[in-house]
Amino acid sequence: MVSRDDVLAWIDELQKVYAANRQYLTDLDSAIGDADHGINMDRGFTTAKAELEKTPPADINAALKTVAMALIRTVGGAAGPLYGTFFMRAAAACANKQELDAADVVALFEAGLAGVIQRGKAELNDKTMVDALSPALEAMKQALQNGHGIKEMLQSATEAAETGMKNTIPLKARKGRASYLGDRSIGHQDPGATSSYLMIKTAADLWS
Amino acid sequence: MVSRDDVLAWIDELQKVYAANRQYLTDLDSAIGDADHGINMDRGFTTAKAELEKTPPADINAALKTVAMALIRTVGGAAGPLYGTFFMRAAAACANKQELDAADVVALFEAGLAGVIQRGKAELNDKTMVDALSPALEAMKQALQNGHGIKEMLQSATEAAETGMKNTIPLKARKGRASYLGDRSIGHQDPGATSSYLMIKTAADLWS
Amino acid sequence: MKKLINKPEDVVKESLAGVAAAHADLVKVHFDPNFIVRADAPVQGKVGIVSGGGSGHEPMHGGFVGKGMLDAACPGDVFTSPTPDQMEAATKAVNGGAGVLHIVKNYTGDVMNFEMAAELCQAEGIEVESVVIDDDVAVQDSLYTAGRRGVGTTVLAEKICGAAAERGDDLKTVADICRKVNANGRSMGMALTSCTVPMAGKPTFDIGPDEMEIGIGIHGEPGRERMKIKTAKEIVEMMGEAIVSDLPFKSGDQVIAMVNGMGGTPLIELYLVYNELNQFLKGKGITIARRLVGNYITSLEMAGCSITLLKADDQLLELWDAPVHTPALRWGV
Amino acid sequence: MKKLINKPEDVVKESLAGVAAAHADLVKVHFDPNFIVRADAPVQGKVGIVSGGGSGHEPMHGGFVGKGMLDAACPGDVFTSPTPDQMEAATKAVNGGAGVLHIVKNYTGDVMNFEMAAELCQAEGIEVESVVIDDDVAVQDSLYTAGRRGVGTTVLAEKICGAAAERGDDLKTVADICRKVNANGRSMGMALTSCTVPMAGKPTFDIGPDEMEIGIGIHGEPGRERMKIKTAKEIVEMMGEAIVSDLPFKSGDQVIAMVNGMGGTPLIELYLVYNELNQFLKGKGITIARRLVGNYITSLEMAGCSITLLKADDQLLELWDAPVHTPALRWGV
Ligand SMILES: Nc1ncnc2c1ncn2[C@@H]1O[C@H](COP(=O)(O)OP(=O)(O)O)[C@@H](O)[C@H]1O
Ligand SMILES: Nc1ncnc2c1ncn2[C@@H]1O[C@H](COP(=O)(O)OP(=O)(O)O)[C@@H](O)[C@H]1O
Ligand SMILES: [Mg+2]
Ligand SMILES: [Mg+2]
Ligand SMILES: [Mg+2]
Ligand SMILES: [Mg+2]
Repeated sequence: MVSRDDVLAWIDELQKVYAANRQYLTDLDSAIGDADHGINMDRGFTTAKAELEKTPPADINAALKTVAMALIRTVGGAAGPLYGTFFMRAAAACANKQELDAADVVALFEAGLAGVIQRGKAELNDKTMVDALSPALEAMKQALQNGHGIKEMLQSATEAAETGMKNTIPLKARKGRASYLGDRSIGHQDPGATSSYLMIKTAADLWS
Repeated sequence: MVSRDDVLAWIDELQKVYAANRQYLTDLDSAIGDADHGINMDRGFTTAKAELEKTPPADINAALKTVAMALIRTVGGAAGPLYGTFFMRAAAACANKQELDAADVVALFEAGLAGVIQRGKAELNDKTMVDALSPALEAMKQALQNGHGIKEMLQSATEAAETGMKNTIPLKARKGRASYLGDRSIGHQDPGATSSYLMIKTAADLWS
Repeated sequence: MKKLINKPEDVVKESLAGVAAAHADLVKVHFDPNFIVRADAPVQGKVGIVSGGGSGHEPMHGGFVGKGMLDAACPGDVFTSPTPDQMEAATKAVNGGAGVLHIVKNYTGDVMNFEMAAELCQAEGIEVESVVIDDDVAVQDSLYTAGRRGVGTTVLAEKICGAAAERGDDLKTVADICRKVNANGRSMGMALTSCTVPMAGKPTFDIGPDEMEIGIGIHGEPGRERMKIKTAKEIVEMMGEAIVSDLPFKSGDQVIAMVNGMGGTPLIELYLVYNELNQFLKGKGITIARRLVGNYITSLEMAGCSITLLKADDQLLELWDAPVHTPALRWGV
Repeated sequence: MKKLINKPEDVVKESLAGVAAAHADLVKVHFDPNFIVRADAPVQGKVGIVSGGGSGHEPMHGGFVGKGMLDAACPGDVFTSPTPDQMEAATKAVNGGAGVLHIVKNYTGDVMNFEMAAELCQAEGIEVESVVIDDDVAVQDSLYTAGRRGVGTTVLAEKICGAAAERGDDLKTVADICRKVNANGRSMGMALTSCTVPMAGKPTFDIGPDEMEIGIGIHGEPGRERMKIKTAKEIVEMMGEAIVSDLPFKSGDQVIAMVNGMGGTPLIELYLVYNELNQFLKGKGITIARRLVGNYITSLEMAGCSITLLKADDQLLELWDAPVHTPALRWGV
């Protein structure tokens, strides 16, 4: 089961992960974007963590909402509304839950991804974060059906996200800034897919 | 005696001299000015020559006036009004003369220099064309007093102008663009003094 | 990096403080969240117009806030979309009860952040319409991509919609006029040098001493083609053909033309470019009815220019000529 | 050299053609000799105001021709004084019978060429007064040298004298006001990069990637000091002290302030500089009553800025506020 504290630990760890990958994500973005994705994610999760510390949230829903608002307010660009919407919808999916079981975790990610797709209108293989999130969700659903626990479920999601992330390399971008590059976007890994992979991997490392 | 044709030959030759020294004068100006003196003199005398060819002047006065107007209209900067005034005053000094004797030649240069000084308000050792013109005039006057002919007179004037030109090297500029440089103007030969020396030397080479 | 700044992270804030100090008669600047509003906002009964985008394009948008143009501008960090809280606060600050138009340049980030802001405002009962400007002919348009970028036409749209709002048009009408401007406006840009984002500290792209980038975006995004530098005449013909053939503009058309500097190109060159554009359009039978020549939508200190043409009918010309009084654009007042 | 031009020798002519095409409602451009006049020149009974100087400083002076400012501007080649025939023709074209004021920047070439033009005009019975602007505190003043250069105060003098002439002041009064502006105005400039004169084809001076030149002239003439680049705050304090201590400006003084870009510095930085200037002057008890922030007297594409302060009394402020309608400066109309 995933408790409020597990969610807080996740955000806490995500802040460290994005700080550590700030340069890596920015370098990926400099190849096909505007060289700020790592800076954006670092800023967003640093704020999210600080807000959560300033006003400890009553429950999971409140925690995720706080993260959403922090990302929306401080990230900007494409990633701000996308991840902001992800957490806003995820929060709604957890309303009134003190703990999440495996099905709730799937519901959380499913709602989040639906928000990303509604906001960004990207389809699979547009070379965006959807290319990591979507296979991850599929893997979770499969694992849930197979009766796996949260840990295994998130581990297969992480593997699927990593594959999806790597699969963005040969793709030509059709959404976001990278799409202006046309064919020149081919051969580079999408920064948003990478930050999404890290998000799922971090959950897999912490939750069980 | 100096005839109208001698004056025309002088202008003709000056055009060649300034064309040949275009880069040299410009390089001198680039050290302490704005790198255009050679360009300016070349443009001015090319126009003067063309105008004289288009409308052949009736006499010396008309020839010098045409040169004055050409320089005023096309040289610009400091050299335009200064040399323009030189030729305008020189023309006035030759009014109604079909030929110039040694004393007339002195009068021509004396009037011209007076115009330059009135226009530019430079004194000796301000590091300007006056530093070449003024000793040259003194030398002419001396030669005239000593009963020398035009040729010898202009030869001593040339020597005096050359010495005056070289003497500008250690001077600190107090007039014109070079004066903004203060001490940084020291150690460079003044471009205007150099073009003035060339003007006198060319007369000395042609007139007798 | 050589800039007249203190710390790179303070550039936007300190520059806004300068705007506040310089133009207190025209605008008020709010910090945290950052936005610039007309000094007399909200104007009761008038449709409010809010725009915004990354900083580094000055005078756009802050320089266009004032009577007859924008009610508010939301500046993001340099070349970074502002966030929904800025737009929400700005929208509330200018809402005079007749609804608010968001004029958005078509960049994924800008579009999504404005969309969230619009949802937040609508949730609070403020009527919001959004129009996305996508006029850059350098970018291939397609339903399956992010589409064309929003560039120079934004300036013209803000002026014209501002006039419509000022005379009392309702929200739907102002939004329709904005869509009409977008439908009839086309732009293209080129660069001779790169710009340097203060936080990045180094030029956005490398370019050789004899090269230019044609079809560049206003954030230093690569353009259609990198090529050897050409004469102003050839450059204008190249960009002019791309623009004219796209709408297409036709013989007999009247246009509002903008020759816009990217920030580092001097006015003497922009007028020279305008001269070439004027000749070029004359040759096509197209008449320049109104024009702007200068720096209006820039990319920091980039050298280069863009050309915008807006096919204009009497309605648009009348709105163009209406009084405007902002820090960067002023006439009739 | 990267510029939006055709042939270097045609830059001035073709740029003037652009001005003519863009601003036919405001000005007429004459070629051979080159000068720009108000569309309604000569204005009968009004004192005419003529200025001029090398090109490359746009919008100065051509951008300041129009109602309430200059009657004519004479553009020379880039960074080269115009010639007396231009000034003579311009003076005749704007003479409405009340005499003509020549506003001249203090450079040997400009001064002497305007002097010759004045003599030519006076010989033909036109009353001409000349005022030489010499406001650059970076240059040591002395009776025995060419004196200080004329820079930013020229812009303010042209605006203020234009207003005086427009309201009907006579030649002596307008000239006296011009002298008063010059006596109360002080400027200083700095550069981060060099400019490139089109005909020269290479930068006027070399400067390291971490250096700046303080006290530079508007033609790239060397300044007071070459030093490592500093923050905007330090730069403003350095230039501010030099300017304030020179007049001196004192606590309680009101000023018209101009933060001027040299051509290649973006507006976002100029507003940041204005913010620093505002703070700096506040600390000295000096109030900015009016201001200009933007590119007004430039050095082609040079990056950098200059600061001009003019101590202003009610008379000067009233003239400053009077309507002006030119390509580059417009209010009240
Ligand atoms: N329409 C979209 N839908 C989903 N993801 C998108 C979309 N547009 C962009 N992205 C993601 O956003 C990432 C870029 O984020 P970021 O660099 O922070 O924003 P910006 O591009 O505004 O600078 C891309 O790598 C991509 O994964
Ligand atoms: N006030 C002056 N009196 C006499 N000669 C001067 C004066 N000012 C400048 N000069 C001369 O003019 C020369 C520069 O001429 P030029 O380069 O053509 O003009 P500019 O300095 O306007 O570019 C100087 O080398 C100097 O000899
Ligand atoms: Mg990015
Ligand atoms: Mg020179
Ligand atoms: Mg010169
Ligand atoms: Mg970004």
